Amino acid sequence: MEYIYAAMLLHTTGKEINEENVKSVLEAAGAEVDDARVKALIAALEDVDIEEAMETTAVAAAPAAAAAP
Amino acid sequence: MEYIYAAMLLHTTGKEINEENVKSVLEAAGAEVDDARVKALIAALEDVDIEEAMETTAVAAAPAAAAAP
Amino acid sequence: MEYIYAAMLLHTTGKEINEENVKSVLEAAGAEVDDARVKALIAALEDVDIEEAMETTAVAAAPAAAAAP
Amino acid sequence: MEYIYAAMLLHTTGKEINEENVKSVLEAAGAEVDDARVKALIAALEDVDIEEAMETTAVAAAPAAAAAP
Amino acid sequence: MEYIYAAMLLHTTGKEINEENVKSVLEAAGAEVDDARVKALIAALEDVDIEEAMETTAVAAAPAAAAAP
Amino acid sequence: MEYIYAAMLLHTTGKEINEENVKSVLEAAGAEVDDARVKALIAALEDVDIEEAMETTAVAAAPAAAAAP
Amino acid sequence: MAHVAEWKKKEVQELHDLIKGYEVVGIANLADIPARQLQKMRQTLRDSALIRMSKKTLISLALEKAGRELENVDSLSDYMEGQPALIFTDMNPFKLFKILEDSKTPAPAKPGAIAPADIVVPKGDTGFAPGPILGELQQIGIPAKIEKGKIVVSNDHVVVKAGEEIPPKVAGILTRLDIQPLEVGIDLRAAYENQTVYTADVLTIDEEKTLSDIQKAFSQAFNLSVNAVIYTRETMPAIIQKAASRSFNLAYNASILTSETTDLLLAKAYAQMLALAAAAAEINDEAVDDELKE
Repeated sequence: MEYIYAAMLLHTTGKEINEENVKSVLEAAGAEVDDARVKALIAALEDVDIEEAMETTAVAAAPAAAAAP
Repeated sequence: MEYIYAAMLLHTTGKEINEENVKSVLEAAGAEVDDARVKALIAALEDVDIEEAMETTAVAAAPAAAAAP
Repeated sequence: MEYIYAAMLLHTTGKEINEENVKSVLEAAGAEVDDARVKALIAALEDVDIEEAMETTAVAAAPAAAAAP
Repeated sequence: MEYIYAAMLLHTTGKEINEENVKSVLEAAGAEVDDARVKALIAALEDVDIEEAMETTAVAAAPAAAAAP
Repeated sequence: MEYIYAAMLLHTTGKEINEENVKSVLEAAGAEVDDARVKALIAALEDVDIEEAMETTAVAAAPAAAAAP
Repeated sequence: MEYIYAAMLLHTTGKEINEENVKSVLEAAGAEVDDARVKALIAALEDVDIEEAMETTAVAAAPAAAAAP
Repeated sequence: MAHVAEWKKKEVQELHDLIKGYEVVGIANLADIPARQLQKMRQTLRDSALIRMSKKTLISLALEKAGRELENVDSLSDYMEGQPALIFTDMNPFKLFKILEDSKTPAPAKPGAIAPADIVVPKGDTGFAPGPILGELQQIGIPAKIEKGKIVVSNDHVVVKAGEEIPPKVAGILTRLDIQPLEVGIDLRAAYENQTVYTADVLTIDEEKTLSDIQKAFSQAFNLSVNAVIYTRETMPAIIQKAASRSFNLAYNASILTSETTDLLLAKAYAQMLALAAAAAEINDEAVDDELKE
């Protein structure tokens, strides 16, 4: 998930989510960086409205299932 | 929120969540760092179980399956 | 609600919720203090367990439930 | 939480939420004041509609409940 | 099952779901192709809103499951 | 999702989910293939039991039907 | 002033000294409080409040005399009713009022008395065998009927509204139904504390409201802390959870395979396949192989 957190970090501070930024954040956090996954992350996010995707509750995400007990 | 993502990033990579690390991650993202907020973040994180708080997402998914039969 | 906030503030700092403390907090916040309401608040709070009231508040309950696997 | 109640108190009495006021309210309530956290509070509240932030339920209400028949 | 996935794959890439395309995808995936089944599937899918059909799935199922007990 | 469908297709036909097979299926479906995403897919699926993941849905899907009034 | 009995002068003086000797002076109505209950109240309030019954005239004289020094205390005499008594205490007047209210006990209906709250005859079996009482119940509007040999009230019915007088017939029925709508005890009408007079309505505390206000304040603080991302130890888990679920949503909705989303994304694809297969099968049975139908 560290790739996602890096993307969220950049998004929240209004920075561009590109290979260079993602890599520098991950390195600063001490993660080994897999170039393929960085590229894949960026490609996957290309045509995604991040704000909307963050807001749309995924399947049984967050407290949804927690309501069960 | 970016301070939180920095903390979660460090948590995932296993690095200590201290002022220095949080700052370096934020600076790597090119964000200006408000020292006060970093200090406040660290103070508030003191006896908080980050694993558990982050866990709610994945855990939430599991009971859906477990609770079902 | 400022009278209630003053009481909650004192509760959080662990100070006794008495007329004097409530008054000094309200004055520090720039409110004109109605003695009757302070006295009424103190009397009403006598058999209210604030800690328990907070626990049973819906909002707080949710994350607790969410955190419980 | 005392910093939050101090802010809500000042908000209700219409006083400006600045370092000086927050500090005087906290001191009146007998809290030791952490300058960093006061600054962090002020910074965080800068472009926040306090009224709205207080009323918007923070924890996403369980969408499952909504989806349930 | 593989026939359905082939159709979903073509749907996502925006290619027409016709016998030729379905066959080529299945062959690329190393499956032996039963022409009759391909024809039947294509005919059936003609008056199915694939997007909608796919959506009435896990996304709706899981939270409902969560709410079930 | 096309990368995932390709993987599920190969899983169903029993073919190995490797770069070559994923690429050929995607190309047959007319998608431009992003090597990074193929690599990322393979890496992500490395220690994943697809059968088991599918069960998570099967179980989740079933009660949905049961729960429906 | 005509020759005033010595003991009266002494009584007024004593009351006057008491009025000046305590922070708070209350005026109460002790009419129809049973002696035993009054005695018990004196007991419970022994070291926190002093109850002194007296004649109306003597009380107002004492209040008037004290009024020369204690501004406005004399206005307490406007609240004298029934069998008046002065209550002396250093306790917060609201607290005094609450203690006195909490110690009131239910009492049977008295014709002409004012109902403190709506008097309700509850639904259910009255325990009476069929007889003339059925007519009496119906006469005052109570929906009563005979069921399995018993007189039963078919649903809750308000016989007297709050603040209204209890008619004699209704009072009789209520007593026979063993419903005690009145309250009896020390009825504090008003209390004086440094120049301010607090009347009974002001002194009434709504505990439920206070409790719900506390809970409202807490959730407001909780919301503000999470929404404005102000870190506090108590709300940190919620803030992290918000960040975690938003990250999870992004990964899931953008179909990015990560340690947490891979299983679910595979499951999603599988479920979509099942749904599509079902839709196709509905239209044309051969479209789907038997293995899938299972």
